[in-house]
Amino acid sequence: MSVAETTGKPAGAAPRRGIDLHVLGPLVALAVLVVIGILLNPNFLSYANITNVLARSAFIGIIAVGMTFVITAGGLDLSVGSMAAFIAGLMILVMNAALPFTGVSVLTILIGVATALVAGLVAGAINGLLVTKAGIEAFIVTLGTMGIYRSLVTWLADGGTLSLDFDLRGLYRPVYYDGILGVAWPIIVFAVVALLAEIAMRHTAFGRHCAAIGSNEQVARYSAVHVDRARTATYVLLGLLVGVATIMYVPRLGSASSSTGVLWELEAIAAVIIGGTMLKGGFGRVWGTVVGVLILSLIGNILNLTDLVSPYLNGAIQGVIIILAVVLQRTKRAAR
Amino acid sequence: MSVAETTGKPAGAAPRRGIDLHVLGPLVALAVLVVIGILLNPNFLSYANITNVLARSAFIGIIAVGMTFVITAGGLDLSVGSMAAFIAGLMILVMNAALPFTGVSVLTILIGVATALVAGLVAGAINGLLVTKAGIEAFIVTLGTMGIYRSLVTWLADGGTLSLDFDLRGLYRPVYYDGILGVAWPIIVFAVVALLAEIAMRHTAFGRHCAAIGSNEQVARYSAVHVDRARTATYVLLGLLVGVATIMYVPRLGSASSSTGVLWELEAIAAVIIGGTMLKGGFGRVWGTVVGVLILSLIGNILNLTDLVSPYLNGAIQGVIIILAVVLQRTKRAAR
Amino acid sequence: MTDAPPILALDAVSRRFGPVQVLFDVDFSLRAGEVHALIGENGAGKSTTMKILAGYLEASEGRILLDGQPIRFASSEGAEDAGIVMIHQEFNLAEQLTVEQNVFLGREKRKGLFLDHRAMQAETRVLLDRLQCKVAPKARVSDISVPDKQMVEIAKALSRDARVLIMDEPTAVLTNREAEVLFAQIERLRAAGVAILYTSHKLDEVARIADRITVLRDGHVVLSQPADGLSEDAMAAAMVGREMEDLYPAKRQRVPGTPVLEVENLTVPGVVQEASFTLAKGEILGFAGLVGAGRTELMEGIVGLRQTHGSVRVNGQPLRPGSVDAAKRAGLVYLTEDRKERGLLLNKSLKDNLTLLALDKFTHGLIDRKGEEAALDNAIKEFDIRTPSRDIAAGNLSGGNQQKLLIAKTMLADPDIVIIDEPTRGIDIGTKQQIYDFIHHLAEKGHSVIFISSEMPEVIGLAERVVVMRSGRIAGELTGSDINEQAIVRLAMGLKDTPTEMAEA
Amino acid sequence: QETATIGVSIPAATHGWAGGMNFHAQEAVDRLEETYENLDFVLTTASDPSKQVSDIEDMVATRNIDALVVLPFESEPLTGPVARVAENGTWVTVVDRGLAQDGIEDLYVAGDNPGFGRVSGEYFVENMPEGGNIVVLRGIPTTIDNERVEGFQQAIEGAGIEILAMEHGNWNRDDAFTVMQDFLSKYPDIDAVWASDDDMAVGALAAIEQAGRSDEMWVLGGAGMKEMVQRVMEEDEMIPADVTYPPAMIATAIELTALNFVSNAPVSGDFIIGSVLITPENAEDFYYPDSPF
Ligand SMILES: Nc1ncnc2c1ncn2[C@@H]1O[C@H](COP(=O)(O)OP(=O)(O)OP(=O)(O)O)[C@@H](O)[C@H]1O
Ligand SMILES: Nc1ncnc2c1ncn2[C@@H]1O[C@H](COP(=O)(O)OP(=O)(O)OP(=O)(O)O)[C@@H](O)[C@H]1O
Ligand SMILES: [Mg+2]
Ligand SMILES: [Mg+2]
Repeated sequence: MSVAETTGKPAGAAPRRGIDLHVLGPLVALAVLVVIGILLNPNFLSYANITNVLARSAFIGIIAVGMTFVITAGGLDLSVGSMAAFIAGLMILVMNAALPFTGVSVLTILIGVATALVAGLVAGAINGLLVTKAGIEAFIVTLGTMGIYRSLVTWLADGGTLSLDFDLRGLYRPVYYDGILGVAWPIIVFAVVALLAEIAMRHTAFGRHCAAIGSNEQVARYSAVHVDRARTATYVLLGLLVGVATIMYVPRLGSASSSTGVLWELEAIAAVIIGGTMLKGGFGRVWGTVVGVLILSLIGNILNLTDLVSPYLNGAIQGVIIILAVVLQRTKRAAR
Repeated sequence: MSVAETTGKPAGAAPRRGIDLHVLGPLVALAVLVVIGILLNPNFLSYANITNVLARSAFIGIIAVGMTFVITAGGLDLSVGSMAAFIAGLMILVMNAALPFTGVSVLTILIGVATALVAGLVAGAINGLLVTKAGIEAFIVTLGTMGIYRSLVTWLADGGTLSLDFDLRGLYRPVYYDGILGVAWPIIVFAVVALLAEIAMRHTAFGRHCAAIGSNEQVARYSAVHVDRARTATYVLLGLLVGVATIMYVPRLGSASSSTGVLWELEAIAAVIIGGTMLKGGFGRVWGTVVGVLILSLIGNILNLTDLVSPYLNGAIQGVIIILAVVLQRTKRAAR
Repeated sequence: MTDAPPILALDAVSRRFGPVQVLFDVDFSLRAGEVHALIGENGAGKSTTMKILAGYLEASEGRILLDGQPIRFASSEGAEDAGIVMIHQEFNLAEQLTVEQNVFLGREKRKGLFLDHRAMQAETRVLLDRLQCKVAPKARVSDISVPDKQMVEIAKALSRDARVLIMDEPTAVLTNREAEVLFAQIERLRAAGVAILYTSHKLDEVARIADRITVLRDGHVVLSQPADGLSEDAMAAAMVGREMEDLYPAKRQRVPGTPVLEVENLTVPGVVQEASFTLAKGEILGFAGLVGAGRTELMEGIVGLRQTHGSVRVNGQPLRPGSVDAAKRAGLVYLTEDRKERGLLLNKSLKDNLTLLALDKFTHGLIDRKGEEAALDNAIKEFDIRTPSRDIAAGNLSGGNQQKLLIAKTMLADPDIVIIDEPTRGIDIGTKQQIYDFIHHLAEKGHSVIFISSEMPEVIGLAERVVVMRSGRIAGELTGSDINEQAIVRLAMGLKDTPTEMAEA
Repeated sequence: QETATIGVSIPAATHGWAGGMNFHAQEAVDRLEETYENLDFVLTTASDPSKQVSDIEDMVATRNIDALVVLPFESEPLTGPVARVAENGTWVTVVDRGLAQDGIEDLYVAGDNPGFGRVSGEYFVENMPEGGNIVVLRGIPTTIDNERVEGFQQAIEGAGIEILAMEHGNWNRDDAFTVMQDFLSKYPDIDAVWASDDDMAVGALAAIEQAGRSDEMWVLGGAGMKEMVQRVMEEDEMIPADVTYPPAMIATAIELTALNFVSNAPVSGDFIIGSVLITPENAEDFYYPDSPF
């Protein structure tokens, strides 16, 4: 095989260089946004603002990390926003109910935490089993459960808002607002989740199997991959992470209602795709998702920090930037 | 030398039966719903109720028919709901603006109709070109334009509601509420659109090309199909049909606001998938989509026929039925 | 005829993929009424040359001449308009569409605005009949067999009135009978003045139908001359760059070992009925039969890829049905015949593909990437996988090299028992020899092999014992000197006067 | 006695106030059904105007309603369909958001949105005699939100109060929290916040507390959520007052409508429930501990 060195124009696919630029895409978009932020408002880089943006990103971020696995394995989950609302409501109900027995104690909060994790796990398993065992399209399954959880939380709250007991809130509050060494807990949790997930995606058999299933399910099956098990696991993992996100969410305002988590699913999916994961499955990138989440949060933050545009048009600016962020990425790739 | 002579196997005969049962799936689900409706309320089959259900299915129905082509060709469009709101707003603004010159006349309404069609066409073309020429994932493009149109209509309406001039409304109103031979116009338009689309899908090269592109873009390209052109055409067609749906929608409510058409995209996509079209593309069925739309409308209607469940739980029932409707379909197929 | 001016020609064409050059100053010409065969090792650049001729790829340098005029095809459409049609090595059919829809894709017949279904159905029927292919025009392509897909592909090419027909290994998945049908069509087209470019790794075919032969080696044209006077051996030597010795390793004389795989009354609903056989340690067991005899399905049933009734025992232990992983743990793996749909992740790297089946061997909590890289080095060396770079996607390997990668992937699981289904499809003659040697050595080392092939000489040359299947049942078994073409064909076709030696075997 | 069917059509509980309104509607329906055997109710909730029109069509076509109590999602789109119901001779009660055309309804029970904004604005003028900097959290972009904000702006005109910025918090706690966090980053000097709804006030308060700027500013919410009323009652310095916009008006409307069918005294006309300022002095009168809102 003679592989000659050439200096001529690249005539076709050169994965190496192409991928490098493709990788840079989301990072460049993020950097551009940061520069814009700095130019528009000197407070943009302040400790408080950065903490705010990162901490706020944590919920969607943790969920989007889980979504990365589901999408990589060729699935989709529209129910996460409703699921988060439902779990938050359930968690509050359980903690309020436990209060007379366990008092305003860490135990009560641990009961709530356990509830959230178990509920997330179960909800994820339901989605996963309906997709794999009943063989229904993920879009339909999760559209269905999306409606179900949204209804359930409305029903639990009697149409109103479920609020955590005031004293308990005081005890639980630091989980969102405090941290160690000046880094807020949600940021720490988000970082840890993202790190573990990045490792799971790139350095474990599970991550490989997800990509294989999303790339060609048949080939995965012939390669002794437990397709149904792995696919179900992605939904369970996502459910669990929705639970984790909820654990960070509830201490923030101490309440849940039918308007909690509305459209989180779209935001999470958008973050995943902006990060370079393919919607058709087969290729996923956790750190890309993290960048995607930050891009989305920053857009909102920057729009709030300036008054250049009518607030009515915020959504339009947001839409334009989302498209541009991806154009940037794709153009870079095309230019290889 | 290899072994000669193949055994005379009837290749391709087997799928027949499987497909037949698969075909029945959505119809069975629809029939079950109709029976439930009849049992719950004797007025279910009344002329008025049937007209109501069919006429109000028309908007989503017309859009879902267009969506069938987009999805069959491997695309997706999340922007249709916002697009409908924007076009409705624009149409009202244009008609109100034309009023001083053209008066309360059919001409004014025709100007509005033309506006809607042109706007739909342009909006569809924008989506289509961003997907094909800029090579951005359809999910991101249309998520972006979804935000943009939603914002634009809010901005056009200054945060409130855009209302059609009262007198003009009187003239335009029959387009939704009247009909010929007792069949309301929206039903007629929906039927005509569905019929033409069914023919386009099954009996024209365009329909075949959509399926081929969705099935395997590379193959379509190699077979001299104008892939980009056909794919753009699906978005343009969808945009145009959103325009048509809006033309039927405006006389119903005579106004547009930022809450117009919210979540229509999900409903349209769900109808398409319930009807048996595959989300991954490659296979589309227009009549299935029509059945899917009717199923979704009937669920809402039936829930209003009874007060067995708390209205808070409507969404849950809806979710369960959507999943069940598809389970029915899948089980039938598995049983072949 | 050979003196006619060329219809289509390449003039000093080079082609690079990124920094890697795969074609070097290739000159090539096609004349009307001539069958021109292009042969070479896997990865020599045959498919690339063909794609450049048919307008699917652009040349990096050099000119393409159509009727003597330089031309640049904007796309394959331009080439098709010029009457150049190509049958791809890899299937080029939309799986969810029907046969008829595929045949007419992009060139639908219309009656007014609408499609003329009846005319298209009828014409498809005629085309398929001409190819003696029995599939229904309305059958979905995903539901038909691999050979039938190839016939549909050929029908599609025939339906376009071509001046130039380019065929990339059309017979790799065809049986002899089907190949004969194809040759008859080629004959007809040649007589009609069509220029035909043909490639195949079956050199006997090439010798039979080619008027002119060009040999590519590592992207260079090393030989181009009329077919007369070029023997198969000479072709092989020109391709490989050395003389070829015996294709098959010497048969081993050995006492059968203990049974390692016992299959009893295994039924795969709808395709295989009550199959029973055993495989001994260190044995190479051939499986022969007509296409559609159910060999593939039986093996897929054994390893847990299909629902089955009956029992499978490995080393005396019953095997858990329905689990490929359980089979793998028991030391039993299956190498699929369908590398594209079931074997490889075409858009994933070589490394990811290589280790997918045996990933647990590289996983100690985390995946050992260094170990994977080393395994890839090894596989590239051991199986002679020719790749321009280690980082390309598997789908960018040449067809034959994909097959080698698939074999390497299966072997990496280090199975005691390996079932190999049609391993030499699309493999060049030199590599075939390497694969035979490899299988031979496996058996020597005490592994057991089931070898399925529709190439009868392969089965005869390699196997110590041959099981023949016919319409989903095991028709008989042959050993030692009874293994010959006639005996296999008789069993495979169910002829009554089965040789009596059979009963004793 | 003949059975009468009363249809109630309201927007779904997509934010706190609507949730409270849903609760009161459900509660009134349950209570009246229990009390009066001859009354039958159909309660539907709609997530958009189009769905609400469909709900009303269904009530007419399949449930033969004798009266309709409707809280329009939006005025304009509901005007035509409700007018058609009225034309059939069905009793129509319109709640909160007036229809675009006068004289359709028999009974009108409503809050006063411009008044809500005005009362809020007046409170600011009164409590910021030297003027100052404020930020405003608006609701979901709708006519209601516009009316409130316009009323507010008119009330503070010329008082030297500068609105640094207005953003939509969408009557949502989370959105308000986010917007307020960013306002706090952007403006070092904020004297007060008008969150045009108590849900948003909850979010804004959390953000202010987090920034440690509780002593710099106070927050005026609105609608009379029980937690807020309680804090006013407890003389919380950050919540010096609240402005009512009672979700219970739906219950009033349903009850008044029901009276038509159970008594001989039909009640028609307009009932405007003005927005009142809740201060520590009168807070007790507005505190309903059992309501979800
Ligand atoms: N898209 C691509 N990107 C990178 N390398 C490629 C690409 N396509 C082909 N190649 C490389 O070009 C070389 C020639 O491939 P080609 O498919 O022409 O071989 P071939 O002669 O047809 O072999 P075979 O007999 O195995 O089909 C191979 O090394 C292959 O890996
Ligand atoms: N990919 C496929 N999809 C659907 N049916 C298939 C497929 N492959 C094979 N079949 C069908 O299964 C039956 C037997 O398969 P197959 O031809 O693979 O048998 P075989 O004995 O393994 O023959 P060979 O391996 O020589 O081709 C045939 O009727 C064939 O049409
Ligand atoms: Mg090749
Ligand atoms: Mg086979």
